[in-house]
Parts: sequence; structure tokens; C-alpha cells
Amino acid sequence: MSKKVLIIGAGVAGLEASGVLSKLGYNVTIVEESDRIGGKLNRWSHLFPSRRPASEVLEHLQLNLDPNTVIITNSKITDIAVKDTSIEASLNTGKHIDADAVLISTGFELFDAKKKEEYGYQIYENVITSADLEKIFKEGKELTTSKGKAPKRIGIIHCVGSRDEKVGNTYCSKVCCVTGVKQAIEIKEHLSSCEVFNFYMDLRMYDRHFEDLYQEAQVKHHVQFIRGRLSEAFENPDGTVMVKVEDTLLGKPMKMNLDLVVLLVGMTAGNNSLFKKQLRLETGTDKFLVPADEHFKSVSSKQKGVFFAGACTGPKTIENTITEARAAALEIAGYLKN
Amino acid sequence: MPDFGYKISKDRQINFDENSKNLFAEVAMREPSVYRCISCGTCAATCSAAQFTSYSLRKMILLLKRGEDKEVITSVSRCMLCGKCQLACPMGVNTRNLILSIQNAIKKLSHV
Amino acid sequence: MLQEGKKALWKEYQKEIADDRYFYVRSCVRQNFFPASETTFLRILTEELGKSVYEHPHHTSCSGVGYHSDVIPFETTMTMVARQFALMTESGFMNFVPSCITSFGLYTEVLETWHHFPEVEARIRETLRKATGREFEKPANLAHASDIIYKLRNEIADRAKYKLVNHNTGQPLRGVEHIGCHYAKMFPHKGVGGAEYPYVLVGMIESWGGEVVDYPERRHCCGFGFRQYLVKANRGYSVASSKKKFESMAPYKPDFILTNCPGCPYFLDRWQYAIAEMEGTTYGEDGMGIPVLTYEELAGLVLGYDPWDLGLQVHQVSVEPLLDKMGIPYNSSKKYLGKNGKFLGVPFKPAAIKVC
Amino acid sequence: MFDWFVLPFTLGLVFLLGFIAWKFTSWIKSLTQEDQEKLVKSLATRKTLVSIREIISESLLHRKIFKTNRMLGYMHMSLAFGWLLLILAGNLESRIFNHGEMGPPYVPIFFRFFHPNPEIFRFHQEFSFLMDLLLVFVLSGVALAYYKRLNSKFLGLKKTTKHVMGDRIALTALWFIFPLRLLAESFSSGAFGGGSFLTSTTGSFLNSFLPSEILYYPFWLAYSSALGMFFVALPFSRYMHIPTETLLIVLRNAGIKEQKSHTGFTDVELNSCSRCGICIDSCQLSSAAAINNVQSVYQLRDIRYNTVDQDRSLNCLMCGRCDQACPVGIDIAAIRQIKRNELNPGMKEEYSYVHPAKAQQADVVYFAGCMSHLTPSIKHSVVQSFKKGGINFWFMDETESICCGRPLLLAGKSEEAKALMQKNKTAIEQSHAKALVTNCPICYKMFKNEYGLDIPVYHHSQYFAGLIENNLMQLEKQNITAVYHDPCELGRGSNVYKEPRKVLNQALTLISAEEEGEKSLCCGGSLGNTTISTEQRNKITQDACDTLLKQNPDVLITSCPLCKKTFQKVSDVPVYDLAEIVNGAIVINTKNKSKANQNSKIIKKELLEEEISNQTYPD
Repeated sequence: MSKKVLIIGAGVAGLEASGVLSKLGYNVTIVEESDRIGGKLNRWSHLFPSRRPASEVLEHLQLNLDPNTVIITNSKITDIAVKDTSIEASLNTGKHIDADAVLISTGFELFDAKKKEEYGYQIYENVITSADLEKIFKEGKELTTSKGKAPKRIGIIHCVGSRDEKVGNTYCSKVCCVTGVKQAIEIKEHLSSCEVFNFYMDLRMYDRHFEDLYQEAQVKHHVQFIRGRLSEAFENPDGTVMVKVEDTLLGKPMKMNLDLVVLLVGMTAGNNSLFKKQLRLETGTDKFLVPADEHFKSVSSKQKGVFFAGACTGPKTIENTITEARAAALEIAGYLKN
Repeated sequence: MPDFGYKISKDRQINFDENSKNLFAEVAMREPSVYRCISCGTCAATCSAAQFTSYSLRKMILLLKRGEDKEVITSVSRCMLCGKCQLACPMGVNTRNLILSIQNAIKKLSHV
Repeated sequence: MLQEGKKALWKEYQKEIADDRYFYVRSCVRQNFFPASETTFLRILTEELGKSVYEHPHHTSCSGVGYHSDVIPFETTMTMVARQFALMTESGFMNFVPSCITSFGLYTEVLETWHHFPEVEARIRETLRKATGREFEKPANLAHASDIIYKLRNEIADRAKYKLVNHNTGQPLRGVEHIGCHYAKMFPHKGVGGAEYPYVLVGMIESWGGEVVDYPERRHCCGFGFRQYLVKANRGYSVASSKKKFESMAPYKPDFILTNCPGCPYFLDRWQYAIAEMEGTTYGEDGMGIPVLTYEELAGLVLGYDPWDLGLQVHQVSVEPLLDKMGIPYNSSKKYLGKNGKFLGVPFKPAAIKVC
Repeated sequence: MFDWFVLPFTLGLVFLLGFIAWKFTSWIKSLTQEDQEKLVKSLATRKTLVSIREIISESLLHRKIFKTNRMLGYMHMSLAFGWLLLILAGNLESRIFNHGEMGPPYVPIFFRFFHPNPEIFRFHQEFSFLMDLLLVFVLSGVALAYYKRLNSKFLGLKKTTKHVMGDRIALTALWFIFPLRLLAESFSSGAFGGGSFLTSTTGSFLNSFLPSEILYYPFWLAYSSALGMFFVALPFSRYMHIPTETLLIVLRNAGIKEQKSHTGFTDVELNSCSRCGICIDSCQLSSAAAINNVQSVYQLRDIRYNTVDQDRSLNCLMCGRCDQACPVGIDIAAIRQIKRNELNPGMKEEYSYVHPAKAQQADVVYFAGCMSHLTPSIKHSVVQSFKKGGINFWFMDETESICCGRPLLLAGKSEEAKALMQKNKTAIEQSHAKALVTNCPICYKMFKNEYGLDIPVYHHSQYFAGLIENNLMQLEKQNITAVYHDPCELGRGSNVYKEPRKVLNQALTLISAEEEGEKSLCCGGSLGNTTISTEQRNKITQDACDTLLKQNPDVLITSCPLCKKTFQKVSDVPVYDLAEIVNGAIVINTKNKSKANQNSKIIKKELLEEEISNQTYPD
């Protein structure tokens, strides 16, 4: 009888690893908290930098799933323990699962923009997050101000909840910069006469084609990039938002009114308390899970039979997550063979 | 007026909404490669004029984008047009024509 | 503005405020700037609401002004603060109520420091004991005097003779509030409503029938910052800060500015004169200024106290237009009579800003 | 002899001659005083003969166009020379017929109308034959012109000029003149006899199915009208070049040149442009970057009709290739420069911050120039070579680079350039040096032509050539093949072609490139062009580099920092400055033999193995 692998989280990492593990001949069970598989991918409209529809990637992941894979949605792990060579897990539904190995692919949470009080999310009418914007694009709705008008000037605020000691996250979320550039272009494509400003601290265009996207935003769409972190936002009585930044490249403070503010929310770690308590896994100061070795065991935990894939060990792009999921599947296979 | 012994300090803040961006629009129309600038500062670092003055093409581009025209007008006339910046620019901004365009645009919008 | 979101946020910034037996410590400067404000606070609490308030005759400056101007080291300041606590303890009180915002901020800072560094607290206790022989308990409750009025705002509203409503039109009066920087900007959880959207003064205005206008530069400093005004050469910066606020609020035509700090009402009031002289700009109606009130003065007006007993005659910007709107009667001929009934003299009438 | 139909021709001719007289007078009047004197002095001297010879060889025979392309040359020659011969022969015929009387000017032109079959005078048959022969000659040119419109490549032109309205009218008239003459003479022959092998044959043929008696008159009228129309349109068209070019030749031979501003000579040059379009083909903007509307022919036309576009004036590499190619020899670069000066936005430049360098006493002042600071291996090599040569020099812009002023000049800012020049000049004079050496051709041209220095100015190639010639420096030949690229400002701009080759031949084996010397391509980096985009520049560079490297040399050598930096972007082989080669190949310093010998052996070995990376100047 073939061995069993439990995957926690049916996002990009979980689905990709599941597909590979099934092909390698293992029985896979996926436990998913929400009512559907795909994780955050369900919320995105188009992916950077190629602008490929997110649904296309999700479809691909689903196609790779083995029909015999057991997917349990709407369920949470309440208890989990490593017993000699097996792993036992209980679900909140009362169900018990035995497995030979477990893959944690629980992903990340979006930063709660309300914590950045001075930006006025859910207080000011015309402040939304990058995730809200994705939703608007995904649903094909028109991008308007709270009064239903077409915005004439939009500001995209980088690093919301990232690189910010004041909200307890000092790390970089990696994907927001390019998301901001992508969304700026998307806004311009929807509303060509709208002025778009990206307020950034550093533009981290580290990956292939990211720089091209940035140049496209500037040269083709005339998106303006202002180096300076938003310090304060005020709502004017007409609902527009006045923002104050320092234009750090000019060394001058600046204020401007925006019809709409988009907060580029970063990635934060999910709730890892169960894994910490029952599997004695470690988290870093950034609250993400820590793999056994940053270079050579990046998909293994220090606990025997427990593996990682995706953003549970830190912010990652979808490409990197998929690569890591495949690596984790092979690592698991290697473990189960011995 | 009584002598207070001090004056109201001038506001350094850029008031983006009140600043006209016409000069930048005129310049960008004449030299669209201005949009390629990534504010790296290579131009100012190699600039001969910048050895002696606060002249900086990088800064001028930003000032134009923010509508802070006054500073541009006082500063653009320091350029010797030698073209070092053009050789140095990593983004292919046509810097010499950019500077001439600024001068021409200033003249056209009769800022002088 | 999404009121739901704001209210949800306010809920996170609730603080405990004692409801009686207050050890009240005065501000160094308020009695000169707004001479009746602290007296009015005591009058409202003791006469109107029957609270027990104690003032210790040996209370001194908290030394915050020296601390923030870099002339007194923190160790000394903490010892000074410890002595004030000792006076409270000796008097048998637990609820410490400073009148000054900087004092409130400083007491908070000291208590937080001791909370995180108990060894510092121990050392200060030792220093105080050696220097003065005094011992102290830390306050059970630390609240700024404006917190107390905020807590009692509805009781004041119940007793109100006048409301923040234009008695001719029935429309609520429009107030803008300005919170002292040291109230909650350093320790958001120590201020009612937090640092970004403080509720302490908004609550008062709303309870007393008025309407609050949130203007863009609400969070900006009034310009009183110690380093700004202590050096004459820097005062241009100070007045520029106030000017930025006036320019931001003026389009919304506020009927009054409400404050909770010693310096803010002073500068917001007096700089209106200086700006008028320097640039000829005035921000109120018909060449007048925008009246600036302390929360005690406003509470006093609501409760129907005589405006001249509240010390409103020493304001630079005339408050009569506000009194007229609220329908509060006043006797202009008695404006410049002292407490003893003697004529104090009429102040110099500036040309650049209109006064009554 | 008179008939009403001659009126269009006669009136047109009177108008044309009057117009030319008026124009020539006003142009000569607006020459500078000095130039007018030159013109007067040159009249009736040997120079006049030179002018006449040149007029015949260029305006009639079109020698230069022949050199460019034979077909094109033939077309121009048949039209110009053939027509003249036709007029001369017609005159002669008419004169003989009238016993020496010339009569009104239309008589020889319409001789066949008045005397379709003049059998009464001697040689009439010979004349008929000659006139027909000349007409065939001219018509063959017309036929080529027709064909050129259809297929310009046939005549060696890749691009042909676009026309203005005056051109169209004149051209249409011109195209009709000779076919109409043929038809008119043929109908006359058909109706009344006469004519020779062409007109008589055509006449009989046409007469066989057309009523010649009715048709001959309208065709003579049409012929006269076409001539009249051509004469009236000529002053407003490019054909104004026909009379103006003769004046240009006279003026030029009198030693008159373009000044810094627009003079009567400029007008003469502008009107001398035949818009043949040869300059379009020589222009790399056209051949490499597909920019086809800025070439000199258009610039001259715009100036002539006062429709100048600023961008168009600035969109020119100022490489001088078109000057070199122009068959009329118009000083195009100078005219463009005059226009640029006029277009200068005139913002007051602020150079008070620039202070002259603190002068050091030395024999030689070395000026590297702005661009050399971005190619430090060049200045390093010059400095090292000077040291090895034992030259007492002062590196004038070692730390603070003040521009020579040429870029400003090229942008039309001559006054502003003067401000900078004065500062450099002061420092040079204070050094009491005996010579100025620069490795930058842009600076070289500027120092030499504009500064008015009392000391000689050398490009480093010239200076090294001089050292070698005088045995003060010796280079060791290495087993390397190289192509040398002539920088525009040094070659066409300053006529320095030999010295760099002289130097390089000592150090390596030069192989010739496809386009070199006067025909050398521009690298594309030119400071002369401000409006061209980076992408377009890169295309020019790539194209020029491909051409240079066709023979697969080991290295590409130039003697301009800007050319070097520009070619480095695209070149597959290493790009060196002449100075780097010299520095690597120096063998003997006669003054300091042993030391130099040791140095050179190390250097020459390393030359090709690695790029010179040392960017400081070890003493």
C-alpha cells in the first residue's frame, strides 16, 4: 500500500505539491480551511509580470491534481502530532487523519491595513488596498471613487505593513513593488486620463521582466514614481485624500490631493501557534516558519516528516512557490523511500 | 507693523495641486525620453557644472515633474552642453536635447 | 468619512479615567495665558459636580519644559516627578490629574519607563529618599484634566444652560479641535481615541450640541514646540506652523477652535494677531480672528458662567461673536473690570485684526 | 516676323531676366563690405577664367554628378548642355538666315514656325539635321528624368527629393517643353515640309492620320506657353539654381565664404541648390536610422522659403558627409550653423561659477576634454606617452573639466561658448606653453579655429606623428591588423587624415575600410545632433561599425573619445584610441632610453590581452 501525505493548505504550494506527489505514487489528502481550493490565487485578477490571468494558473494547478486526491475543505487542524514514523492529525470536524509525512503549505495573510491608522483604511472613504483593487479588476467592475466618479488622480502607497517597525513588520514583502507597478499600468489601461503616482521607499525590481514593467509604466503610461513614504493622510470634506510625503530625491516635503488611495498591503505570517506548540516548529522574528537550513533544507523542518512549501516560510512570488512545492514533493518522496 | 524680530518662515512644502505642470508637459512633448529617467543621478555625478554648483539634471527633472519651475529656471542656464551626461546616462535619456528643450519651453511659456 | 470605521478605532483607544478624588496639579504657564481656566476646572468639578479635588501647595513644575528643551536631564526630571507623586501619596490620593499636556505626557513617559525598567524606578526612589526623605506610590490612575471633563461631558451637558448651537438658526456650531502633541502622539493608548483620531475634545463638542470639522492639517503642531519658540530666531517657524493650520481650517469657516494644551490655545490665539500684522491676513469673519478656547472655558460657557469670569477678556481674538451665536448675554462695560471690580485698563487695539 | 503665340515665351523671358537681374543685384548688395571688394578685385583676372571653366564643367557638363553616377550626370548634362547647344545652334541658324540680323529673341526659338522649309539658305539641311540631333540629345535627358521619377535607383539615387509647388509647376513645364517642340516642329514639317531625320519623319507619320495644318499652330502656342510657364515658375522653384550657380562660382572663386551670420552669399548658396538629393543618400540618418525629412536639401529649402523647423535644424549629426557629396559645393554645415545660431532660445547662461584653471608653466598644455574623462584609458595613455617621451607638459583639465565650448557652438549658442572659451584661453596663455595638444577632435577643431591662440594646436595624432618624424619617439610594429575610423571633426572637420595613419602604420598593420577618409562614416555619437533618440543613434552606430569591421580587423582604432565610447557599445572587437596604441608600442625614448625600453616591452605584450584598466596616473 502506498504511503500517505497530508498537505495543510490548498493554495498554490499545496496544489502543486499534491500533483507531483500523486504522480510519484503517494496518496495525498489536502486539508483546507476555506470552502474552496486555490488560496489567494482566487483573489487575484492578473499576475505580474506577464499579466497572465490568475485563473489560468489556478486551472493549470487543478488539472494537475490527481482524481484520487482527498480534499477536505472547511476544515481546520486542531491537533497534530508526530508519532514515531507517522503523523496523526485531528480536524475540527472530528475527523482523524493518519499520514506518513505532512507538508505545511499554509501560505500567508495579507497585512491588515487598519493597523496603519494614519492611512485611514476603512475610515476614509477613498482608501482601498491592493487586494480590494484586484477584486474590482477581477469582478470587472468600474474603478470609481466612493461617490461613483472616475478618479482623476490615484496614489499607490508601497510598503504598507512592510519594512515598518511601527506595525511590527520589519521585513520586505517582496511582491508589492512589482504589484504596485502592475496595478498602476492596469489603472492607466482602464482610465488613461487618470494620473497615477507610486509612492515608494525603494523599488525592488529584482526579478526577470520586473524592470521592463517599471519602464513601461514610466515611458508608456507616464506613471509617476515619487520616492517618499506616506506619513499622513487626511480626508478632505469632499472625500478626496490629502497625502503628505517627503519627496526624498528633492529633499522637500510635499502634499497633494488624491481621489483614490491604494495601499499595497504586504504579507504577514499566518497563525502558526499550533505548529509551534504541538510540532515544536520555530518561527523567526518575522513570525514566519523557519526551515531546517536556509540553503539546503529550505523545504524541510527540524521536525522529522514535516515539510514546508510556499509563503509559510516567508514572502514569495507564485513562481518561487511553485518551484518550492515541487522541491518539497521530491524531498518528501526521498524521505518516504528511506 | 511692530518689529517682532522674526518673520513667518517660508513654507518649503511642494504644493503639488497648485503647481502648474505645463512646463513639464511642454518639455516632455519635445523630449519624451525624459520619461525614462529613474533618478539615478549618474548625470549629476559626471557633470562638470555640478562640480562647482548645485546644478543637477536629475533634480531638475523632478522639479519639473512637481511643477517647481522657479528652481529649474535659475538652474538650467548653468549647463555647458558638453554632453557627458548623455554618454553616462544608463537609460538613454537624450539629455542635451532635454536641456535645450527646457530652455525652449521656458522661452515659449515666457517664464523668463 | 466612514464613521463606523472611526468608531471601531475609537473603541480600541478607551482608557480608564477615575471618577472622583483627584489630585490636581496645575500648569506652569496656563494661569498667565488663560488665567481662569484652571479655576473653572475646579469650580465645575467641586461646585457643579461635587467631586473631591485636592491641590498641594508644594507642587512645583514637573520640569517637562526643561526636559524638552534639553536643559534638564531625564534622571532629574524623573526625580521631580517622583516628588509630585510623593505629595499625592502623602495627601492620600491615588488619581493624578495634571492640567498641562506636557506634564501629562511626561508623567506617562516616566511611568512607562519605570514599567519597562524597574531598576530605574528603584534608583529614582532611592534618589528621592536621599534628597527629600519622601516615599511615594505610583498613581492608580493618571488622566489629563481634559480626560476628566471628557468623562463628565454628559453630566455637564445635563446641566447646560447653553448649547453649541446657533440660537438664531438652530444650526450646530462648527468647531475645530486641536490636541496637544504630548497628549497621545507619544503613547497613543494613553489618549482617548488614540493619536490619529483623538476623541477627547470631539466627544465634548458633540455632547454639547456642536459639530466637529476635520480639517486637513488637524494633526499639525500649533508651533508651540519648545525648541521653536524659546529661541527668538526660530519663532518664524513657530508662526509658520500656526499659519499652516489656519489656512487649512479657514475654508470650513469654524466658529471656534477648541484645545487641551497650555501652549496651543495661546499660540493659536496670539499668532492670529502676529500674522495679521505681518501679512495682513485674518481668518475669521469680517476681518476678525477665529476664537480659541480651552476646554474649561467652553465647559464654563455651556454651564452659563459669566464670560468675564472665565477670563475671555484676555484673549487676543475677540470671543463676542461666538457668545452672540450661542446667545450668551454679556456686559461689555464690565469686560475690563478685575475680580475686585477695579478697572484694569483697555488693551491696545490692533489695526490689522478687528477686535470688539 | 511676329505672331501672337510668341507672347507667353517673350513675356516669360523678360520676367525671368528682370527677376534674375534684381535678385543678383540685391544679393551682391547684401554681401559684407569686405566680400564686395573681393568680388570687384577678382573681376577680369585669372580668377574669371577659372570661373568660366568651372561654369562649363559644372553648370553645363555636370562633372561632379557624372562622378557620382554616369546616368544621372548624362541626364543633367543633356538637359543643360543640350539645351544651350540648341539655343546656340538656333541662334546661328537664325542669324545666317537673316544675314547676320539677330531679330527679336523669339525668332531663333520659333524659327521652324516662321520658316518651316527654309530652303533658301546655305547649310539649311545641315542645320535641320543638327537641330534634330540636339533635340534628340535633350529628349533623351527628358526621358531619363521621366524614368527617374518612376525608378530613382536606376540613376543611383536611393531617395529622391520631395517637391514644393514652384517645383511642380516648373518641372511640369520643363517636361513638356521639348516634347512639345518636337510635336510643333513635326506638325509644321507635316504641313509645310522641311525638318530632318526626326521632325520630318515624325511629321509625315503624324500627318498620315492627323490634320497637321490645323494642329501645328496650337502646338507652337503650347510650346511657347510651356517655355513661358517655365520661365515664370523658375525663380520660385529649384531651377533657380541654373542661373544662381554661375554667380556662386564667380563669388566663390573671388574667395568669398560663409560668415557667422546670414549674408548675400548665403542666399546665393541657398538658391544654388538644385535639390538633386545626392545629400540624402550620403546622410546616415537616412541610410541607417530611416530619418528622411531632415537632410540638407530640406534644410536649405526651408531656409530659402523661410519655413524652418527647429527640430529639423538640430536633427543633423554635423558630420559633413553631405558637404563632401554636394555637387554644387554648397557649404551646408556653415548654413546649418547660421540657422542654429538664429534659433538659439537665448536664455542667458550663467557661467560665473566657472573659473579658469590655475595655470602651470610648461612646454605643452594637454587638454583632455570632457569626453576623455569618461574614457580614462585615453587620457591615461596620453599622459603616459608624454612621460615616456620626456615631455614637459601641464594637464590642464586633470581635475576640473571646463568644456571647450564646441557643443554650445553646435547648438547655436555662440555667445555662450565665448564665455567658456575666454576662461580656457586665459589659463592657456598663462601657462606660457609653446603648444596645445588635445586628444579630442571636437576640442581640437574648437581650439584651432575659434580660440585665436598664438601657439600651435595639435591633435595628439599630429603631435605623435611629429615626434616620430623627428625621431623623438619610436614605435614597435606589432602583429595586429586594424581599421582606423576617421572622426568627423578630425577628418572632414579639420582635414587631418594622414597623421593618424602615419602613426598607426608604425605600430600595426592598417587595413582599409569600405568608407574612409573623406567618405568616413559618423559613429553616431555626434554632439552636433541633439534631437535624435538613443535608439536611432544606436542604429547609426551599429551600421557604421558593421561597415568598418567588414574586413575582420583585430581591432578598431579611432582618435576621438566620443567615437571610442560610441563604438564600444556595439563593436565585437576591442576599440582603441590612437593614444592607447602609441602608449603600448613606444620603444625608444631618445632622451631616456633605458627606462623607456623596459616599460615598453611590458606594455606592448599586454596591449591586446587585456583592456587597459588602470585609470590613475602613477608617477
